[in-house]
Parts: sequence; C-alpha cells; structure tokens
Amino acid sequence: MEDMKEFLATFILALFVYLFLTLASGGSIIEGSILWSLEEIVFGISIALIVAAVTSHILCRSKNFRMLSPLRWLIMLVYAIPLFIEMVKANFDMAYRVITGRIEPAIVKITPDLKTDLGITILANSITLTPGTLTVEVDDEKSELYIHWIKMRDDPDEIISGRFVRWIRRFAE
Amino acid sequence: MNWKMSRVVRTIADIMVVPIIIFGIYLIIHGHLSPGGGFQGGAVIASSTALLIIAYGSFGKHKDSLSSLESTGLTLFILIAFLGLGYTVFYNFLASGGAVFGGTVPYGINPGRLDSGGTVPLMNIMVGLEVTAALSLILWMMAKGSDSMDVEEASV
Amino acid sequence: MISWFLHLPFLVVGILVAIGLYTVLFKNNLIKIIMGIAIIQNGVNLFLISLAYRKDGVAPIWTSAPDEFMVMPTPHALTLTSIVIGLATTALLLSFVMMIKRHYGTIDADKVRRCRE
Amino acid sequence: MNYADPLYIAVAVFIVYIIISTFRIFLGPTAADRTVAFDTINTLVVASMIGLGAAMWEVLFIDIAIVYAILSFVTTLFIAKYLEEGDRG
Amino acid sequence: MNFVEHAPTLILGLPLLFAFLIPLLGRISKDMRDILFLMGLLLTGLFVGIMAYEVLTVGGWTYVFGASTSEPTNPITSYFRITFVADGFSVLATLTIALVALGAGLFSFDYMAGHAALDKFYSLFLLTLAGVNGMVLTGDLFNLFVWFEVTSIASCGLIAFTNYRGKSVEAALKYMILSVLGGLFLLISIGLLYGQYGVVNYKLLSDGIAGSPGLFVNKLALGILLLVFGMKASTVPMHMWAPDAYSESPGPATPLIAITSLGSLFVLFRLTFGVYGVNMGPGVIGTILIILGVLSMFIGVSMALVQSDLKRLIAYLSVSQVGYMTMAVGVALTTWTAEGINGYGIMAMEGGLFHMINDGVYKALLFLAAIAVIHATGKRDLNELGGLAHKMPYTTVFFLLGALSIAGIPPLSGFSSKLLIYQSVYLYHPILAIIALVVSIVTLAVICKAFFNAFLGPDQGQTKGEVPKGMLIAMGLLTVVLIIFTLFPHYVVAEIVVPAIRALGVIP
Amino acid sequence: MFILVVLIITGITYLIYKMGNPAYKRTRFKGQPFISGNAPFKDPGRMHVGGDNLFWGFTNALKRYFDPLVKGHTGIVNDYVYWFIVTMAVILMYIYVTL
Amino acid sequence: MIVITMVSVFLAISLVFNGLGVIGLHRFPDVYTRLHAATKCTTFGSIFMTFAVMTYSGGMYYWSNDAKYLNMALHTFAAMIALLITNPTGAHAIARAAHKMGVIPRYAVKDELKEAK
Amino acid sequence: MPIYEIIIVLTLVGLVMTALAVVWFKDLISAAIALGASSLLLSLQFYLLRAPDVAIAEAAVGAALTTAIFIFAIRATDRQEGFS
Amino acid sequence: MRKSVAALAFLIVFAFLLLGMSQLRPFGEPENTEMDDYFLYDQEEGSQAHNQVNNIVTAILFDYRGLDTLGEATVLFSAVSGVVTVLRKVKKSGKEVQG
Repeated sequence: MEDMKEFLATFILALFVYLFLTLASGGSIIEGSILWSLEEIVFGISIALIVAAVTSHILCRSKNFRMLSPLRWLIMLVYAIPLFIEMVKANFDMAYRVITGRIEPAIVKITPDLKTDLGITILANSITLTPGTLTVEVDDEKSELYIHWIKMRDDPDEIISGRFVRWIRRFAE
Repeated sequence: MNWKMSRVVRTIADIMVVPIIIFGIYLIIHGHLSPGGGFQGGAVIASSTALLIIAYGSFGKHKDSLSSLESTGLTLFILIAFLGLGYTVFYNFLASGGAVFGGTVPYGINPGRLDSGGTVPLMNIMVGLEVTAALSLILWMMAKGSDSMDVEEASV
Repeated sequence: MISWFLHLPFLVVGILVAIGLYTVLFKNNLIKIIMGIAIIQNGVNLFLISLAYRKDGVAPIWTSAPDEFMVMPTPHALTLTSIVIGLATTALLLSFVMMIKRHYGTIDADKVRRCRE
Repeated sequence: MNYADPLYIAVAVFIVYIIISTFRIFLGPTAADRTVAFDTINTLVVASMIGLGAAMWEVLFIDIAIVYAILSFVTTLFIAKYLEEGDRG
Repeated sequence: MNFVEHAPTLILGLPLLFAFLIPLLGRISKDMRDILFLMGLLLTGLFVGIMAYEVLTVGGWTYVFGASTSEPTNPITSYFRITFVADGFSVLATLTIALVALGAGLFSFDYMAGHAALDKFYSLFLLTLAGVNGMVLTGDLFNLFVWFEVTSIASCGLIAFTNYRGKSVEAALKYMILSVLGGLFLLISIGLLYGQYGVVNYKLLSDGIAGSPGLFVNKLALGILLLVFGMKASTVPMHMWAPDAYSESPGPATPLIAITSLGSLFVLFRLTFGVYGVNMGPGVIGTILIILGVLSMFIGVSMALVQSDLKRLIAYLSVSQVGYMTMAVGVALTTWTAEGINGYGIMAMEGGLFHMINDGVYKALLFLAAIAVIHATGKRDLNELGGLAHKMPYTTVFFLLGALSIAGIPPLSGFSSKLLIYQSVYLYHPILAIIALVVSIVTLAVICKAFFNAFLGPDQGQTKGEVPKGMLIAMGLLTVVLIIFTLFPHYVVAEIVVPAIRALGVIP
Repeated sequence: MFILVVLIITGITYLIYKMGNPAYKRTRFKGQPFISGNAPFKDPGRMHVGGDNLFWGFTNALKRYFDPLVKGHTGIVNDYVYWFIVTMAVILMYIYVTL
Repeated sequence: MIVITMVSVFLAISLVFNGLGVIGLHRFPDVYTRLHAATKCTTFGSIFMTFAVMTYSGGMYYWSNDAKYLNMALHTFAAMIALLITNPTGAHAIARAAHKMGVIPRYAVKDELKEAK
Repeated sequence: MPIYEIIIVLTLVGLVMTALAVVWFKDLISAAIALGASSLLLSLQFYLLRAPDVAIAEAAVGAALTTAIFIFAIRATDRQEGFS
Repeated sequence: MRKSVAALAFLIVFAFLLLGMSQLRPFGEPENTEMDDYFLYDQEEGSQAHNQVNNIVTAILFDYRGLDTLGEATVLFSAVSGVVTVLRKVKKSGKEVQG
C-alpha cells in the first residue's frame, strides 16, 4: 500500500510538472481548441509512469503522505500571501540596513515545535526570506533552528517564527 | 562522500529531483521543436544525480546498470543510423512516412507537434539516455575516487 | 560605431586564449593547468558562436513567421559538439590528476617527472 | 521608444550589477564570500535572461533561465559542501 | 543492398558498434567478450579488403552521409553534408591501420589475460581503431576534429589502463594535455577557415583557398594545422610525449598508439596536398617539413642511443623513422608546380609513402617482440636482460627481422623504401642524403645494442621459455606481411603506393 | 661529389677521434678488458655487456652533444607545452615572412 | 499602454532592490550579513523581474491571442518558483558552511550555536 | 541607441575579468568559483548571440558539471596552489 | 632564459592570434553564407529541415552532420570508459614492470 502511495504521489507530481510545462501546446484557447495536444498528453502520461517507477522511493522518503490531500495544497497557496507581505517588509528593512549600516547581529536559537521534515524546511526557507533573519543551522533530530539575526531583540521565538509556525502547522503537520 | 548535508537541503533535494528529471525529459523530447535536445536534457537529468550525491553522500550501487544503459543508448543510436543503409547511413528514412514520428509539420510555431521529425526524436532520446548514464557515471566515479584517497596503498 | 568595436568579440577570444595559454605555460599546479585549458575551451566556443552571429538575426528555430532572418546554425552545432568534447576531456584529465596524487603524493608539475630522458 | 526598451535598459543595468559583484569575487577574504558573490551573480543572470527573453520576443528562451535557476543551485550546494568539510589537506 | 558502396562507413561503424556492444554483452561471459572483439577486428579487416579491392580495380568514390543517394549529385550542395573519401590514399592508410590493429589485437588475448576490467580495454582498443579510421577517411574538417579527439581520449584511456603504475598515468596525462591543446588550436583554425569561407568540407575549402590564396587567415590556419598534426605525429621538437606514451602503455596498445601518430601523418599529407594544394606555396611547406623531418631523424636516433629501457629505445627509433617520411614528402612538395610533381619528386613521394606502410608494419613487429620479451622476463632494463635467444628462439627471429628492417639492411623491405628516399633526396640536396645515411647507420648501432644486450650473451636465467602461442601467431602474421613486402617491393609500389600518390592529385 | 662525401665523413670521424680522451694509455688496464667507464661489472664469471656500457665510448666522446639533449628532456608538462608554443611561434613567423 | 506602465514600475522596483543587494554585498562586514543582503534583495528583485515579464507577456497574449505568449508567462512562473525554492536553500547551505569553516560573525553580540557545540 | 551592443560589450568585460580572476587566485576553490562565474557569463553571451541550444548546454555543463568535477578533484588533492 | 624565451614565444603567438582575429570579417557581417542559407532557406532538395524539424540546429546535429553527433557520443563513451578504468581500485600487482 505504501509503495502504491509513493508511486501515486510521484506520478501526480511528474504529470503535473510536465503538463504545466507544456500548457498551451494545443493552439489558441480562445479559438476553441483544447489546452494540450494529443501527443503531449500521451507522452506526458507515459513519461510520468516511467519516472514514477524509477524514482518513487525518493520523493516520499519520510513515508509521510499528508501532502496527498488537495486541501493542504490550497492552504499552501494561500500561505503565499502572508509570505509575500513579510518579504516586502523584509526588503524595506534590508534597504534601511544597507543605507544606514546599523547592525547588531547575533545567532539565536528557536524551537518552533514542528515535527515533519517538510514543515521545518518550509519554515527555514521562509525565515531566510523574511526580515533580518537567516537560517544557519538545523538540528537533525530535534526541531531546533539557529538563526542569524541582523538586529537582535528579545523573545526571538515569537518575533521570528510566530506567524509562520501557525500557518505551516495547518498544512504540513 | 558519506556525509549528509543538513535536513533542509535533503528535503529540498528530494522535492527537486522529480521536477528536474521531468524538465530534462521535456528538453529531450521537445528537442526538435524548441531549444534543447538529447545532450542538454541528459546533462540536466545528470545534475539531479549530482543533487542526490551531494545531499546524501552516496548513490547506491548502480554502476553496472548505468554502464549498460549507456551502451544500450549508443548501440541503438548507431543502429538507427545504420537502418538507413538502404539509402545512406544517417538517412532520415522515417520522415514524412506517416508512421511513428512521421507527421509533417507546417511552418510557424507548433509546440505540440511531437509526432514529427522522423528519426531525429528517436536519436535524441537515445543520445539522452547515453548522456544521462555517462555523466552520472562520471560524477559517481569521481565522487567515489575523491573519497577513498587513503584507503588502499598505491604501488609506485 | 567605432571600427574596433566590430572586432571586439574576436579580440576577446584572443585575450581569453592568451590567458589560458599563460596559465598552461607558467603555472605549476596541474589543476591550474587544467583550468587554463578550460578557459581556452571557453574562448574557442565563444569564437565559433561569434562567427555565427548576423546582425538583427533571430535564433535558428522556426518559432514565428516562415520568412525570418536567422543567425547561422552550423557553428551552433559545431560548438555543441565541442562543448561535450570539452567536458569529456576535462573529466578524463581530472581523473588522471587524482590518480597522480594517489601515486606521487603531489600535483606539482615540477615534481611529476618520473618519465624523463 | 520601442516597447522592449525598458527591458533592455533594465538588463543593461543588471549586467553592470554583475560586474560590480565580480569585484566581490576578487576581494572576498574567504571562499564563502566568493560563493555569496557567485550566488548573487547566478540570480542576476537568471533575472537578466528572463528579461532578455521577453525583450527579444523569443518565447522559447525562458527554458534556459529555468535550467539556470535549477543548476546554479546544484553548483552552490557543491561549493558549500566542500567548504563544510573543511580542508582535507 | 550494395555493401561495397557502403564499405567506408562500415570500416568506421563496425568497430564502433562492437566497441559499444562489448561492455553490454561482454558481461555474459568472457568468451563472448573475446569473440566480439575478434569479430570487430576481423570484420573491419574484411571491409578494408573489400574497399581496397574496389578502389584498386575500379576507382575511388566519395560517400555522402545522410543524402538519398551516396554519390554526390550536386557539385556544391552535396558537400555541405559530411563526406567520406575512398581513394587510393585511404586504402594505403586503412590497410596499414588494419594490419597493425589485427596484429596487436591477436596479441592482446594472451598478453592481457589476468587483468581486471578487460572489457573496457577491448572497448577502448576498438574505439582507438575507429578513431584513426575516421581520421584518415573523412573529408570534412570538423569531422576530422571529432575523430582526432576520439583517438586522443581513447588512446589516453589505453595508456592509463595499467593504473597501478604511476608512470602510465603520468604519461597519459602529458599526452592528454598536449592533445587537448592541439585539438583546441585545430578548432581555432577550423573557425578561421569557416569564418572566411563559410564551409568546412575539404573540397569546397580548397576551391575557396584557390580563389583567394594570399589571405593572412589562410596562412595562420595552415601554420596551426601543420603544427597540430606534426605534434600528433611526434615530430621533433614536439615529440616528447611519444617516448612516455609508447613506453608506459600496456603491451598491445603500444603499436596502436604508434599507428595513431602515423594516421595523423596521413592526415597531414592529405591536408597539405588536398586542401592547400599548389596555391599556397608548396615550397615553403616542403621546407618546414624537411626541417622537422631532419630534426626528428637526428634527435630521435641520438636519444635512442643513450636509452637503456627497451621500449623507450624503440619509441625513440620510431620518432626517428617518422622523420624519414616527413623529409621525403617535404622534398616532394618542394618540386610541386602547377603541372604536378615532376622529376625526383615522384620518387621521393613513392619512397615516403612506401616507407609509411613499411614502417607501420615493422615497427609494430618490433614493439610486439619487445613486449613479448618484457612479458616473458618481467624486466625492461637492458642492463638486466641477456641471453634470451637460448630460450625464446621464435621471438628472437621476429625481433631480428623487425630490427634489420628498421635499420634498412638490404634484403629487407625497409631497405627498398629507404633506397628510394636516399636517391631522391640526394638529387634535392646531398647533405640531406648524408644525414639520412648517417642516421641509418646509427640506427643499426642502436639495434645492435638492443639485440646484443637482450638476446645474445650468456643465459641469465630470467625466463623459463617461449611466450604463449597467441602472441607468436600475432607476430608471425606481421612477419608474413613483412616478408611479402620484402619479396615484392615493386609490386607493392605499383599497386598500392602509386594509386595513393595519384589520389593526392600530384601526378596525372 | 662522392669524394666530398668521403672527406666529410672522414672529417667527422677524425673529430670524434679527437674528442676522445687523449690521456688514455694502453698500459693502464693491463690484464682485463676495458668495458666502459660506467660501473665495474660484478660477476666476472658471467660477463655480459650491459646496456649502458655498449656505446659508452661513443656517447662519452660526444658528451657535449648528448648532455644538453638529455637534459632537454625534462619530463615537465610545462616544457612540453613550451616546445609546442615555441615551434608554433617559429613556424608562424616563417610562414608569415616567406609566404 | 497600461501594460507598459506596469512593466516599467515593476522593472524600477526590481532594479532598486537588486542594486540594494549588490551595494549590501560590498558594504556589509562579514559573510552572514552579506548573505542577508544578497539573498533577500536579489530574490525579491528577480521576482519583480518575473512579474514584469509575466505582465508583459500576458498583455501580449491579450492583444495577439497567440498561445505562445501564454506559454512564455507559464515558463516565467516556473522560473520564479524555481528561484523561490532554491535561493533560500542555497543561502542556508552557504551560511552553514561558513559557520562550519569557522567564520566568526563580526560585531556579534551573541552566538548560541557556538555555545551549543 | 545601440543598447544591445552595450549589453554585449559589458558581458564581454565581465567575462575577461572573471577569466583573469581564475589565473590570479592561489586558492584553487576560489579559482573554481571564478571559473563557474566565467562560464555563467559565457552562457549569457551565447544567449545574447541567439544561440539557445548552446546556451543551455553551456549552462548545464559549464556551470554545474564542470565545477562539480573540479571540486571533486580539488577535494582529492590539495586546496592551495603552492602546497606540496 | 627559458622563461624569457617562453614569454617571447607566447607574445608572438598572442600577436598572431590577435592579428588573425582582426583580419577576419567584422562581427555580425558574414561573407560567405551559402551553406547556412542552404540549411535555412533552401526549399528544393534536402529541405527536411523545413518540413520535418523545427529546430534547425537539431536538424544539423542529427541529420546533416549526424556523424559528428555519433563522434561526440563516442567521445563521451570513451571518456567514461577512461574514467572508470583509471579510477578503478588500485591493486598491488606483481607484474609491476610490465606494461
């Protein structure tokens, strides 16, 4: 059963990527033709089958099939909005630091209480993209992140990762 | 190379492998329609191997199968070339024949017309197989070779 | 436009080849020598592609109208071949260097000289 | 004023940025600094490739930018892994 | 399907096909691997024979790849594709290559037994063979570059096959660096010619050069081409890779690597005669070739005199033999006018080309005999060898035949070609003939040194007996060819060498 | 012409003879054969002339020719490339001047 | 016209932030702070570049009704996703490598990672 | 305004600078990084000269695989140029 | 001495390269384009590039110059064979002198 799930997940990902890349190959949509030409669909399905057969054990190495449900993907898309807002803030902050040169860096530890690999990864990357913080080290077993902070303040857990953790817990845990 | 990288990198590598392979295959089979082709796609797929090597430090025991894949790709390539021997070597005998890859293509952009080109897409696929296997093998051998420098004593 | 600009990519090719040759001639480290060879390869590839360029030409793919003015496609094919060959030679040379390090304990060209006379 | 001119100008400025970043490759005291500069150049090259592809009206050229965005990551990881291991002597 | 028409492609394609098949099917069993290797060699030889027969009886032809018919139908556009040239010169070259490769391949079964990863060895062997064949057969400058690189890479893999010896890897590295540099300069000259004329085929290029001979680009490309192929053919002063590569390569690969340098000499002649031709001042090219040849002869043989390593000694001798051919063809080039080569030039040309096929065969025989000695005794230093004639009579005879032939002792075939060279060169300039004679005498001295030290004298008890039969058969094959050349030199010159000269277009 | 050749060869022979050791006297090594100046042979019972000894006289007489030659073959990669480039420069200059 | 205005605005934002990143690359004192500047600013600027191109090609699609511009927009989106995934990971890898190399964060008031080891 | 030519010239300047950096560095890993940057700019140059196939190949080979195997080789030998 | 000669030869080669490059046709304006125009625009014979394959570079790689691609793949194959051969395990062998 797990093999089947692995295979299915890889297959869906591969097919999705392929069809995304070859979208609009069927000609103009407004003129009424379908989005993909027939050859693309046939090739896409066969290639996705082959790739899924070869690399099925790589994608789901942690045997964690939560991400198969479409609802979680939807939440993930919505997550892009707060991330983007944070990025805008980050960049204005960065502009301020670049122009004035006022820095007070430190490396601090936070413990964000996330369990899965995916959650930790998304959190780490989000932190890297947001105000004045940069993930330096991730502990392999425990969920501890060491973060380079360009302007140190108190209570790092809440300031750095508070909002993200709440969002990420909704789709990755 | 038996040292894994951090958890973040490993997870991202796992996620990226399948899209990279699919992208490589996309380059290979659209080689006769858009920029790309057997070699470029093969190199991209081989870089997914590089990603696995770098993230996990090892690559399993695929040396023999990769070597076989390489030989198979090249043998089929040269056989396709020699199948045109009724006319000449490398003659594109499938073109416009209506059979596999025998469709004719009008002028202009036609991204979806995979069914054209005669022997060219077949050769692209064969070269893609060969290049994938060859570059993966090179990377793997060099990673292993750079690892075991002081294991065995060399005879001078 | 000034006339020297018309040859500028070719002159850059000459400079790149010269930089690579300098590295091969005067550097003693084997890996540095191979880097020099890689620079020469880059220069030669740039040379071939510069030969192919036609002013206001587009890429040699039938993307839009049937009648377009395209750059010349033959050097592209030649350069593609030469890039692959460059990768193959670089890999082989580097594996030789690794083996020499294993046998000799050094990669200094002045000390790798057991074949002499 | 052509439609594509803003894109061309932006790309030209990007390439000036790239040249400025190469100074960091020259100056950087440690290899890590050079890697940072390399990463910056990667991103800038990807951005200028996307811009150029649009400016030249070459639809299929965007593929190259995707290849670059993926592969530069692999290169950065290679360098980072070597630096992590430290000098093996 | 008319196989005769496709013979040039099959000469190239069959070794490639078997080289790709050996790692795939050779995993089944060892016998399968050996059979595939032997089949590749024999089929290549067969098609070389077929092509030679067809060319020598009917006439040469040009093969166009990928067109609907293999004959060039349009005088311009057919040559935009890759072409192969099957003429007398190709026959001469491919015959030499096939003979030597057959000998070395038969030799390798017994010699290489016991090594690991033999399928790679056989594969690389066939790849080198295919590369040299492609180099001499092709009619396209860029295709020449591709096969040049195939040859370099495959032969470097062969040299480094004995990777447990540091010296082998070192020799391979040096050869590889020089080859890659040469290949890059070759690519630069291809780019120069392409930028000027827009084509890469020999025929169209020679038409273009005939149209505008005085351009600087032509001269630059000519210099680079001369240099690169001179380097690959191991002429002094770019010869230094050759002794390393010859002496450190594993046994059966040595004649093959020697044949790659002969093959590049063939290519050099094809380029200077076919592409540049009479328009670009053959006298200047001839002078350069003469100078390179004299230097090669003299320095090669002097260095051979002071060697004590058996294989290295023969390697320097082969460098000096390359000088003979270069000098002879250079002399022929200086007499080339618009009417063709006349006077003693024809004789020089005959001597040079006949010496090439001769040299390929007896050099391979000499190398194989030396390798047999090394295989039997495990020693390669002449100070330690001695008295082998008691235990290894056959090898002694083979070595003696090859040695006397390389020194140009009268009844043997080396003498007949050298005699042609002496006569014609004497007419050009007597000093050159004297140098050639002196070099020949010193060669005899070197050969005496090697032979006395290794085979004569009291038995040192280094070996138990003769080498295995497979090696003897291989050496015997080459000896038979050598004896044929010895007995019928006139026939060989008339039937093989003269069509080759005619194919170069220098005599009507 | 032939006489000229003979004269030249005689001259070369005389030169070689002249460059030999003039201090050599016949009586110095009385009683044993002189093999070479390189190394004394170890086992007189199984006397065999080794590789370095055979043309020792010749090479030693022409020491001034052979020494730079042997020393020139250094075995360093840079030197191999050096000779390549030098020959390239010479040939290109020659072609540029004459053609 | 509105498309061109939007494209210009996006391009201006992209230029400003990339410039900030490059300036920061030279202005900051050590690896980590340089990484802050380089990663965040260039990623953000490049994303705005992709926005500009997507707007441009979307406008072209709207005007010309040709599917190839839709294709272009989608591929640009794919490039953006690739940038978004890979850039922070690369920055993390570099930072980790620098810390393992022993590069000390300059002017740092606290280093808990070093204390933890 | 010949903006296209200006872009080409700027890229060539960057190319030469990174190539000089390769020769200048004593630290081989830095030289490998500079070589990667050089090949990056070369690929951009190919892109500008309308050679998309070659640009993809150079991107895949020059930027990723060549740097990777150089780093493997440096890892197996010495990092500094003058060392041993 | 040796270094200065090397530098001189290097400079000569560099000068010749620059001279040759500057004697070439100007950048962007080729002189003879028959072959490429045949690949690009010819409609009469051998026009498979137009009818079959959109990407003309691919058409040249696999059809007009297919043998080059075969050679290129062969180069890669032999390089892989070489790398696998060279980097295989070093065994302590008794047959050390052989080779």
